[in-house]
Amino acid sequence: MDSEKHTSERNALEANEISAGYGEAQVLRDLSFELQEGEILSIVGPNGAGKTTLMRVLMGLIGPTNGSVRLYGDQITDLPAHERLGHGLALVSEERNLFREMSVKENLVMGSYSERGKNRGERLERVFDLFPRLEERQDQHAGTLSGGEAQMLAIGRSLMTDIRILMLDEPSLGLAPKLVPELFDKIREINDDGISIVLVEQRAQEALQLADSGCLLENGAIVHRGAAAEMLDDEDVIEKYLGGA
Amino acid sequence: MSRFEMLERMVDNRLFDTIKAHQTTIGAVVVAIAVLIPFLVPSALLFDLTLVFIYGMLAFSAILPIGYAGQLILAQGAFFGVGAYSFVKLTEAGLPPVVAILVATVFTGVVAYLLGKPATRASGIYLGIITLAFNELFVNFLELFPDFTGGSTGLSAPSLFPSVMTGMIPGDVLYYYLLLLVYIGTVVFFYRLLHSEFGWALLTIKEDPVLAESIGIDAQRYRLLSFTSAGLICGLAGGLFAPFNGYLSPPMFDLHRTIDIILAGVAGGLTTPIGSIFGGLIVVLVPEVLRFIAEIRLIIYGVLLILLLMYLPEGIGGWLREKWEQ
Amino acid sequence: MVVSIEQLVFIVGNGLIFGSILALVAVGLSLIFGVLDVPNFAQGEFASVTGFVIVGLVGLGIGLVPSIIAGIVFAFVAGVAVERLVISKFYGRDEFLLLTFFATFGITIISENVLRQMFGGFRQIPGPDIGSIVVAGTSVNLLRPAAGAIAVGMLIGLYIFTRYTYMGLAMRAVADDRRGAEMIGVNYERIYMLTFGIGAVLTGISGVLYGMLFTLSPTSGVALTAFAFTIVVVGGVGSFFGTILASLLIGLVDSFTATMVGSRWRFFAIFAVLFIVLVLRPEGLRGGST
Amino acid sequence: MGGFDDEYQRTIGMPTPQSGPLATDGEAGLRASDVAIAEINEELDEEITLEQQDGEANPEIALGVARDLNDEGVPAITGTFSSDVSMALSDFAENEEIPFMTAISVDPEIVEPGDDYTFRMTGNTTQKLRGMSEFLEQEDVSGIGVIAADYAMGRSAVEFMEQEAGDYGMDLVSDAVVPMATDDFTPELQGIDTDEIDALFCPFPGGNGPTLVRQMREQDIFEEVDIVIGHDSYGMEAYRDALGDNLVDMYNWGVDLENERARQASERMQEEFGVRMDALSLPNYDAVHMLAQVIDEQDSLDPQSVRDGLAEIEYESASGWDVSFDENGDNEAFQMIVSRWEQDGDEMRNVVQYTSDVVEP
Amino acid sequence: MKQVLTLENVTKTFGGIVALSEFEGSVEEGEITGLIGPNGAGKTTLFNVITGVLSPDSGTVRFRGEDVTQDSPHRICRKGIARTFQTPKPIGSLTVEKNLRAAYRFGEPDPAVSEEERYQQTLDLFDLRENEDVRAENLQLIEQKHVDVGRALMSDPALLLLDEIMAGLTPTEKVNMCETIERINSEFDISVLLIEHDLKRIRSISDTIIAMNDGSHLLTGTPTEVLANDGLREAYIGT
Ligand SMILES: Nc1ncnc2c1ncn2[C@@H]1O[C@H](COP(=O)(O)OP(=O)(O)OP(=O)(O)O)[C@@H](O)[C@H]1O
Ligand SMILES: Nc1ncnc2c1ncn2[C@@H]1O[C@H](COP(=O)(O)OP(=O)(O)OP(=O)(O)O)[C@@H](O)[C@H]1O
Ligand SMILES: [Mg+2]
Ligand SMILES: [Mg+2]
Repeated sequence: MDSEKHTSERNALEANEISAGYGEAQVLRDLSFELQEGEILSIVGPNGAGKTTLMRVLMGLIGPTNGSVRLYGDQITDLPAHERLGHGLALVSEERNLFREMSVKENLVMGSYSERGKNRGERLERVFDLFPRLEERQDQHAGTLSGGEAQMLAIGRSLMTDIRILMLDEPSLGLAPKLVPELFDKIREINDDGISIVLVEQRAQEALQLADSGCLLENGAIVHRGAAAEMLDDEDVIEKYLGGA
Repeated sequence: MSRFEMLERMVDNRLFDTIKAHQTTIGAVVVAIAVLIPFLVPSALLFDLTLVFIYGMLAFSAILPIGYAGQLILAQGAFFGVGAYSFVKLTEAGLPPVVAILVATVFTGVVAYLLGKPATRASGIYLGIITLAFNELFVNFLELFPDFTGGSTGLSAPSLFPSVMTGMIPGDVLYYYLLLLVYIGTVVFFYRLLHSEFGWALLTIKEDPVLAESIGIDAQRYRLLSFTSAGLICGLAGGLFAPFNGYLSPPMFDLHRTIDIILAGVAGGLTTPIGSIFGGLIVVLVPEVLRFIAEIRLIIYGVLLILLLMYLPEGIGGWLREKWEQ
Repeated sequence: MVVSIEQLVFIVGNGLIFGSILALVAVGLSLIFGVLDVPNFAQGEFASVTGFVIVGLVGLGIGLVPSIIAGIVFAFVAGVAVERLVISKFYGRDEFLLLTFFATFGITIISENVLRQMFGGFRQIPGPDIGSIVVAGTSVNLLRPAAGAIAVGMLIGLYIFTRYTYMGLAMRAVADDRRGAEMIGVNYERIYMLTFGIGAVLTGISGVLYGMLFTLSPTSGVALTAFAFTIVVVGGVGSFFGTILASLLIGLVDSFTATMVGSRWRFFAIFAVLFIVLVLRPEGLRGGST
Repeated sequence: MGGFDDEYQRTIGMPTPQSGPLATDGEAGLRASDVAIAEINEELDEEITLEQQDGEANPEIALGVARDLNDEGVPAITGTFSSDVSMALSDFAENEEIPFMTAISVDPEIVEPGDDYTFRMTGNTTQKLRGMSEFLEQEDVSGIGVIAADYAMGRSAVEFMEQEAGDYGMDLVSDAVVPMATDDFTPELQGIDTDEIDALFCPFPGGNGPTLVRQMREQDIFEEVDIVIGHDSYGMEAYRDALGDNLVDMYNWGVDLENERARQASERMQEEFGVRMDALSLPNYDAVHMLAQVIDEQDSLDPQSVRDGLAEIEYESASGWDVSFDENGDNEAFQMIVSRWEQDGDEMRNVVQYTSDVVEP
Repeated sequence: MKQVLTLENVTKTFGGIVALSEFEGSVEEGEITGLIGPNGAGKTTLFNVITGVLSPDSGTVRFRGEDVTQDSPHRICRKGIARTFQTPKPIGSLTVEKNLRAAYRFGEPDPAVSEEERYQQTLDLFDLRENEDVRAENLQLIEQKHVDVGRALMSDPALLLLDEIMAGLTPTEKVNMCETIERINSEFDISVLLIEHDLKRIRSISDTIIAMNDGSHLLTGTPTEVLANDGLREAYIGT
């Protein structure tokens, strides 16, 4: 792989004409999506556009009513979530989905479940490095963490295993201002290791600055897709989503 | 959608359209049937139909705490028994039957209140097991003090109506009308109660007690209220059941009864007060219909119970409401 | 009431043995409740069904040991079947707790009556004759302490399993947050099945011991379930040691009441204990802590 | 009030457990009544039928069945069931004015003073306990212990011994009442002082009785106590295993299975159903016989005339005692029969040891 | 100026963890006060202590001069403190209308304003008219947040506590939310205490900011003062 700019033409993740929703309510409409190997893709869009729903479909937490999902070219539409992880796809969900009755440490240990603890010590260290707060609180029940601490743990847990694609749904939610640039740096670092990243963020500006390409989701459909830098200059995007900047 | 489902839907829709179109006629027919039934059916069936009303009332002791307040109470059988036994004891002490029913109701309410006071601090499965334990203790108590309670042999209960009345109109017909009226009263009362802010408070507590408190709802007080109401309604039903049935014994108030009562609530729909009549019908008539297969009857009953839970999650009342709203 | 030394030895011994058998039922229940949130009213049925399967096989002339093995395998299969055929239909539904409580109650009715049809009434598993000893004046069948020891051994094994193996951790993780577990690669369906299977096996083993020491009847299952619920709640849901502690406590209370007050008061005493504990501590003896 | 249908049937109604915990006992009773009715019909011009429905040993269900039967116009009801069911059916009988006969329920409360429609062909608790005590007196028993199940007979036994043991020259040394579902009797058994007790009395109906017997065997009680006596359920199949080959001094009360009629009935039942009569089924055979006899003899199927016929009846039962009813409906000609378990080749048999004087209610 | 809320020496520990340590602080009547601090500083815990959800190990909470430390949450609500939660909590099974009306009926609002009047005002303020009959669980995040604040408003509080009400909103939505909060503050005369990690927003909306760290009070002042503080920059804002 090219070490300078590691985005290649190959699609790491790809969705074709996906429709999905909850019960009667349709959220995603014939949405197509692709993530190139090695890139950071930032998805922005208003509340309720369907960003989280898209993440869930990609991870296999809900099934699409229509369309297909491919991972490195392989059809995975019907693959359950736990098997997708085995193929290198991981998600930090909006709800965090922590194991509330287990300690912080146990949560992290469970993060390495799919590899049954390979390189566990090393990875723990990496997470504690990023979030020293978690090291201080490793014996506390995850359910009693503060909002921001819980967010740190959710991110930390996803870093406990070897993956190829990391999807982050609003990872900066609830984090103190000081931590946000640190988190974004870390995301950059992870990406430098060759991991492709999907980043859903309300901090659109910062996210787009970090990303290689961007994607604007509105009303369950992608209305704009392009280089991140380009989108940062787009008047329309600025006005709508970057708060007039 | 399978062809079968499509067909089913068509039938459903037509059926409900027809029903809607002739609402008043159908309503009148139902009322007429309800009034005339005593003259149309044999006495064993009339007895069962009267029992349906009792279960219809009892269903509210599941609907209110479980369906609305999210309190898993498993002591309805015992409350029912407290009402029934106190009716007998009170009439033995010389109270006129009608007064005895009222006193028995209040007494059951007091028992429920006293139990609820500590018990409602617990929730979920803990509350379930505390109340289940109370139910067992009650049955145990009946068996342990046979001199007072008749023990496992049971007690006979006096009739509610003086023989002058039963001389003119048969007792079972009187009971039928009495319970029909009481049942209608119960439904109206609870329908209104549950659609007032009382019902909202219970639903909020069920969802999140902290949230409820934060908008000014005294969660503990409402929990206790709902618990006590369950006791009251069971007590009233028990007070009416004793003279109607004429006989009481401990196993009639054990966990199986409790389950039947809650089942009446579940089958009717835990959040649809009007469903209670269907709950009563199912709980009373299904075992009756199955009687002909003696040996395997209970096995079939178990299977039906599971299927009902699987395929009618909202109960019959919920299912009807859904169709109606479509 | 004066308790002599002999009586005390008898009470404690009997109580601990009964308590450890109960612990197997209770831990099975607690495991299933903890992981799946199913208040499994059919838990005790795994004991009676396993016991009766063994009675049946022995009756067919099959040796005791193969029968026991077959019985335990049967328990596992029964557990998995219950999860697949019944419980799995309720996942994600409102009122899950209530619905599964009732559905498992339905299973109890079925199992009780199938056993009655097949075996009639009261049966005993012919335990191996490993002799007896005289303790404090009464002769004690050695099978009793042996059963207690087996129960304790199983429990320790389970504890190690849930604390220190990834599979065990995964069970706890699924219990906490199914989606979270899925996202880190846990096949939750398999965990659910396995949990039910293991829960059933633990309780099945208690059925073997129970059937050798006492008498199996189609209603033994319900009685064990009632004990187990009491224990789990007194011990605090999800608390392993709380459950064990409560089992022994209930065993002792039971034994004490039966010996000193009279068997009629057993249930009364046990439910009274439950009642008192919960009124004082609504979350159980060790509520909150694990 | 009469039935819904005013036509009365030539049918005896039987709400009897066919499911639920007493299904096994109920079934034995049903077979006995089948044998009885077949026997009767061989001699009648017009058949009498049985309408057997499942009453589940549950008073409520049994009452539902009784209501149905009443609606169908049966002129009389009988069956095998526990005391609580009999209690409920007796109330029903008095209210609906339909004769009801219990074959085996012993609770005195079932037949209340002034009852017109309730009949009991066996003895009540006191009658049975008096009869048994006569036997124990004759055997020179001085110390007696009781381990009783928690039901009418069990509780009455303790009460009776507390009050009247002295009248029969006995001393109540120890007593315990245990719930029916008990399956560990070691707490009770370890409390028994075998040195002081000559006879141990165990009123324990079906259920876990065999477990009690087995655990008594394990504790060598049979070797140390002269007489162990159980109640009529001890004649059942289930006890044979439990008793094993340790039969020393094991007695039970109940019926006389050795007389000619009982033997014949038992053989017929063996032929048709593969089981023998026992102390719970034989009285039911008698009850059906009595009702059929009355129905056939009266010229009307009206419940009232069946009742009148029963009130007058003088019947010699296969169970071993005579039957005639006092004004309440209790059997004033009851005699207690005590048998002993004996090994007879491969078989075990109940051999009558003692028949008491007539014990009035 | 009067203090609507005063916290004296409030300490709260969980086992060995000190979440609040002798916290001191106050909210001036009529103001919008911002509450900031690093993750785990104890902000949410503080809200829980004020509203009676948690009772402090020691210290006093005064509301309009009255000691409310030992009061239960529903009493505190009726006395005039309303709140929202860090994750929105609509009463899912009730419609928006019932969500709002319930708060009026269970609270102790000023009888001068009728339920209907208050209800109409709230609908308008949060643009909820279209959703009146929608069950709250079916709303989108932003709408749920509106219901949450609207509900708090319906109980007619003197003090409104908002926990990260703007988290997860788009920049535009945040601006709108800020405007709404300001209107609540000025038009309804309600003091506001608000937790927020978005410095831009908190700077523009707050009259006063309280900064806390590790469970203790760090400093109070105008937004400019506080946000310029070196200690706070070090612990919270970064460079
Ligand atoms: N579990 C669910 N059940 C029902 N509807 C849901 C569920 N989750 C989301 N929705 C609805 O689906 C639509 C899309 O929601 P989604 O969470 O995907 O949007 P989003 O773009 O992630 O928004 P946000 O920026 O608020 O996170 C919304 O209308 C939402 O109300
Ligand atoms: N029940 C509890 N048991 C143990 N520690 C707890 C408990 N509740 C809160 N804590 C700890 O107390 C500290 C304060 O938590 P709090 O939720 O108040 O933080 P916060 O300031 O709101 O943080 P954030 O900005 O991340 O939401 C945190 O470190 C948290 O882990
Ligand atoms: Mg989202
Ligand atoms: Mg917080």
